Amino acid sequence: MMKVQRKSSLSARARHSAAAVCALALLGSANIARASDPLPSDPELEAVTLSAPKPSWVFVERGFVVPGNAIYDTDTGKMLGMVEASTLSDLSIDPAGKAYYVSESIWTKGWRGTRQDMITVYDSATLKLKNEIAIPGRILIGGRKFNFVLADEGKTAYVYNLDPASSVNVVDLVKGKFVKKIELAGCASLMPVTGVGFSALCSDGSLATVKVAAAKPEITRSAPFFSATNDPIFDNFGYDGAKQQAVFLTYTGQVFTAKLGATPTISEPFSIQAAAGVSPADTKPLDVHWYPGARQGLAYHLGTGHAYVLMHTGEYWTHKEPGTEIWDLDVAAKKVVRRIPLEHPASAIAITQEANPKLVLSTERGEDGPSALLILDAKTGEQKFMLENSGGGVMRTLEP
Amino acid sequence: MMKVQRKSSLSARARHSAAAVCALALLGSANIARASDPLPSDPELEAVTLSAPKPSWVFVERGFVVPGNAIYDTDTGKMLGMVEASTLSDLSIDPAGKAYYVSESIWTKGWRGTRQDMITVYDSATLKLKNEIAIPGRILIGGRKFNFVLADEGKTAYVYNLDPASSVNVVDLVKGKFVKKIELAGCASLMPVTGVGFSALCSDGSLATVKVAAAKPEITRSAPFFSATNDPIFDNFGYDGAKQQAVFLTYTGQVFTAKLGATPTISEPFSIQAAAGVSPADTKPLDVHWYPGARQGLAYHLGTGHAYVLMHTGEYWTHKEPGTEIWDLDVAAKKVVRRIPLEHPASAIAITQEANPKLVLSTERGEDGPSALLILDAKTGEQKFMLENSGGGVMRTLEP
Amino acid sequence: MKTFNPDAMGEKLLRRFAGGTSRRGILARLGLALVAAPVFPVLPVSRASAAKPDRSPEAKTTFARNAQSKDDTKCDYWRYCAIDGSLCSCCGGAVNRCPPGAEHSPVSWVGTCINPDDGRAYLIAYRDCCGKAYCAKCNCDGTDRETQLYVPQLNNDVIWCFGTTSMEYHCSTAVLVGTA
Amino acid sequence: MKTFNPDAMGEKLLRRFAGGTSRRGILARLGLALVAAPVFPVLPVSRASAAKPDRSPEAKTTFARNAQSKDDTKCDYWRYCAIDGSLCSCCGGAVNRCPPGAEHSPVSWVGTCINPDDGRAYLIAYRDCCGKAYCAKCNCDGTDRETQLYVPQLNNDVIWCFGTTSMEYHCSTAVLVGTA
Repeated sequence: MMKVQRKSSLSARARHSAAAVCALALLGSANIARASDPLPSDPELEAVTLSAPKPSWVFVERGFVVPGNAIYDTDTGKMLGMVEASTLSDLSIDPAGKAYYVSESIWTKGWRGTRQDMITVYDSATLKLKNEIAIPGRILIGGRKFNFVLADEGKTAYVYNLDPASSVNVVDLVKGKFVKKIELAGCASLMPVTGVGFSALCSDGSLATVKVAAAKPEITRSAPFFSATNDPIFDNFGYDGAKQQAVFLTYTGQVFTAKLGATPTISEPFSIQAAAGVSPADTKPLDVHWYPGARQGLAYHLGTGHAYVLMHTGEYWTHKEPGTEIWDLDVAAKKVVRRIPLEHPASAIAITQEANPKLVLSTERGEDGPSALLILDAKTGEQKFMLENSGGGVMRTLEP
Repeated sequence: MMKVQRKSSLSARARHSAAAVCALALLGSANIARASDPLPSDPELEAVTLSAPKPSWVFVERGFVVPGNAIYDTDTGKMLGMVEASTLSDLSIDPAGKAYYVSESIWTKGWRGTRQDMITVYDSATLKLKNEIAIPGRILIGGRKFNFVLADEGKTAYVYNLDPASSVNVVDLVKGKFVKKIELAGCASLMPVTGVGFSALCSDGSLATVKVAAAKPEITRSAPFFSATNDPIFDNFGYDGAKQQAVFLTYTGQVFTAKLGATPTISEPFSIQAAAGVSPADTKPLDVHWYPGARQGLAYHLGTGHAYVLMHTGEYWTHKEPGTEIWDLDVAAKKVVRRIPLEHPASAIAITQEANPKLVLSTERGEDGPSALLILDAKTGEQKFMLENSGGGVMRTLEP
Repeated sequence: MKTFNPDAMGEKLLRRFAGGTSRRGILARLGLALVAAPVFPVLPVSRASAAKPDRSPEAKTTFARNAQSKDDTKCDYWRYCAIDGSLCSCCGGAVNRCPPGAEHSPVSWVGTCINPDDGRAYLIAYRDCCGKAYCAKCNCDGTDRETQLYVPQLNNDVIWCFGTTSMEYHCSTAVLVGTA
Repeated sequence: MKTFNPDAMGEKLLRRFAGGTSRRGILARLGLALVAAPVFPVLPVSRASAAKPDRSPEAKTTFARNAQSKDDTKCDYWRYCAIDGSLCSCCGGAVNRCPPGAEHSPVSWVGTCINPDDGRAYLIAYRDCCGKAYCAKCNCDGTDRETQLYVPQLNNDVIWCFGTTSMEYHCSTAVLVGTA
């Protein structure tokens, strides 16, 4: 740990700059010595190393055909590196900052051969492979934030599986060992619950809570509070591990907050459209309203309790449509405090958990291609960077 | 063989059409019986099967990030299927029409693990995996026609390797076994030579010929006839296995013909530009000329001895530039008989070996994206199909 | 008036693709250990899921109002109201048939689409063709009545290649099962 | 006037990257069996290759005439006259340094590029960074004096990841070796 921390105290950018300064200095002295001297040979350099993950970083799943999680620093707009990953894998960030975990499925011969499911562990400083933890299986879907989640301060991982029975694999990350499989019929999207295990959303409209430690895991379900087929909750919702709270958003724009625990409590919903002073949406196809949507349509800032939601106009059942506006919702106040129009529609939104947060958007079309990364100041909506050819799928940021 | 031939006598398109007719018939009779009857359920259908490869088909390497060889019928403009393949693999077509061979390298864990080099054998009717023939290694490059070639009527395969020593792996396709490795220092791009083995182009400007059967393979070299560093021969050249002839084209547009054999003979070169009545090109960067170029810039029609060459204007060292014109060169007559201007620049060209051949071009920009497949009548230059989102790397056609 | 009933849909699908084989048989084919309930986990939707929303032909979605029945290589073909991925009909297969070398998944997600010719709602099984690399042609994403991961048989992002030799996703078909 | 001499380039590269280790050492590191001649196969160019064309600064290519020396994340940066692939400087690395987790190939293809500031020709080693998936950012393809597969050390399409733990291609660097 100490070693990693020391390495990480000098960030990649700083090293890079230091090297550049050094090279310039060499060049400078060479020029002083004799103006006509040729450029010196480059020194042999080790690969760049990184600091521990920072709140200003965003991890972008690059997509289905070019996998991997590209790391960008929202302070500089630069790509810092990439956490290697297979297609349809999921990333989690070690809260201690020492490792990145990738839950993935790899066949021994590309598209054929023997399937190997594992959690692959990378050192956060070198991004080198540290370990592979075999697991019995996992869902192949990608683009979801809650299929691979860490609990117990990063000591435990829950990996969702669908084969096509649904279950959760419990993994001890300290020992690097699969622990057990918990059947979880009809539920998905895992929220760690401190001292209990995890909760999940279910097809009967309830929230299931699973006590993991019990010899035979106990599953309890809340009363149904939403319709999984008529007005579903987006499975990329907002989750605050520290406060043990989740913010759920439905296709029509109903917002629920859930206080997690052994017996969770779920609030009455309110309409995000009503919170913005416009007409609440419904499920009738022929009506046109503002609707939430996109693949990752909600970014939740834990410090302020604001949810930033991608919204578009249209009819019902357009829940994958990219957003043309960001609505900044103060969840506790039930008030949309700002609407940020977007020049290019966005299919995913994330937020850095900084005191002055930045929004990161995967937009549908930049100047140069179909997918750019847009970095905005969350408070002002001001554009800080537009990174061409850098967009992708789900984006993750470091949480406190 | 008989079974495959019988299956293949009913092509995929014919089966598809037959099924469609059948479905319509069912629907028709239902309509007659009672107009208000709902549509019948679909029958359970096996996967489509294919006929043996036809001269009208083209096999398109899809590219670096989305591998596989897409099969298109140039008669219909339809995709027929795909021969599975890893990144940087090479395809060869069994001249007997029974199999497709893919020379490929696969790691056991995606980008890591144990490397496995093999020739993967697919049944040409079902496109199902038939066999894997392990080989000791192969070059990782892709986009080349002469790194994996079949000889002895499809009984033998030669696989080029660079590790970084260069060598050729000889494989017995009948027995499904690697036979031996032949060191081949400083040469590459393999042309099967009947009853001898193969020839290859060398960095000293010679043509090497390798007698494969000998206990210690004998390598002889022709006198140097081109400059490998100053005016290189494009390694995607023209080759006629039946006539044992190759057509070589250099960066400046010099055309050589080689009569292959134990002692090959190489013609005096002529300039393709002079053959078109324009000024011959040279190697001086500041001069502007018509130059040949692109990744697969020459398509050779065996029946007529015409070479179709992608040409562009520019300076020297622009040999990867896509072509803006196709020059139809009668090689024996040393005469460019037609110049076909292209609306979109093309990075690769292939030709079907039909009596009325069709040119297939991978163009840089279609309506919808960066890479479309253009199918032209080779005689008239008339556009037959423009297939969006279908272009790629090297293209191969069936040879007689 | 027809309403949406995932359980009935599931029963039809079972009849359609399980054929004569028992649920147990399918599970065995899928290589699953038979553990506890639910025995057939493709149908996790509880009968308790109460809401039966109006999904009649009268409540047509944007997709349904603009759908056509002539060209099954286009995203607006009526059966594709909830498809996600490459159309097998563009990849050497057909609307209900895998391209050469690909394998039809025995289970699938489903949709309810309205045929523009007769105005009826039909149950469509979006059976993935598996065991080949992504076809990447004619990519469509219909979202009529498409829901989230906790109702996987109505979610079109899941790779539905269960019980196939390889789980590599190639393309998707839209098999007509019957009236919804 | 400097002329192009692949053999001399090769010697420099050997000195540059082999360092104190012998040729034998490098070969061992590459995991190659030591078989017959040529002992170091990175240099298959025979000294017999006669032509010494004019590659002096006076005969500048289009690339060289338009090259800049300020921004190494752009394709027209002077060192990239014969690069092919993603620039490591756009991927978390630098012009001469691998991004985190990638491994520098000890051998490479080479180019001779002209620095616009001093007009000199320099030998550039395009050392691939390996062991990670394709970076796919800032893709460039310089072709000055780039030749074909039978001169592999002057061909920029070959995956130059020899002697690395994994041969997966991530991005390419442009390491300044010395004057050409």
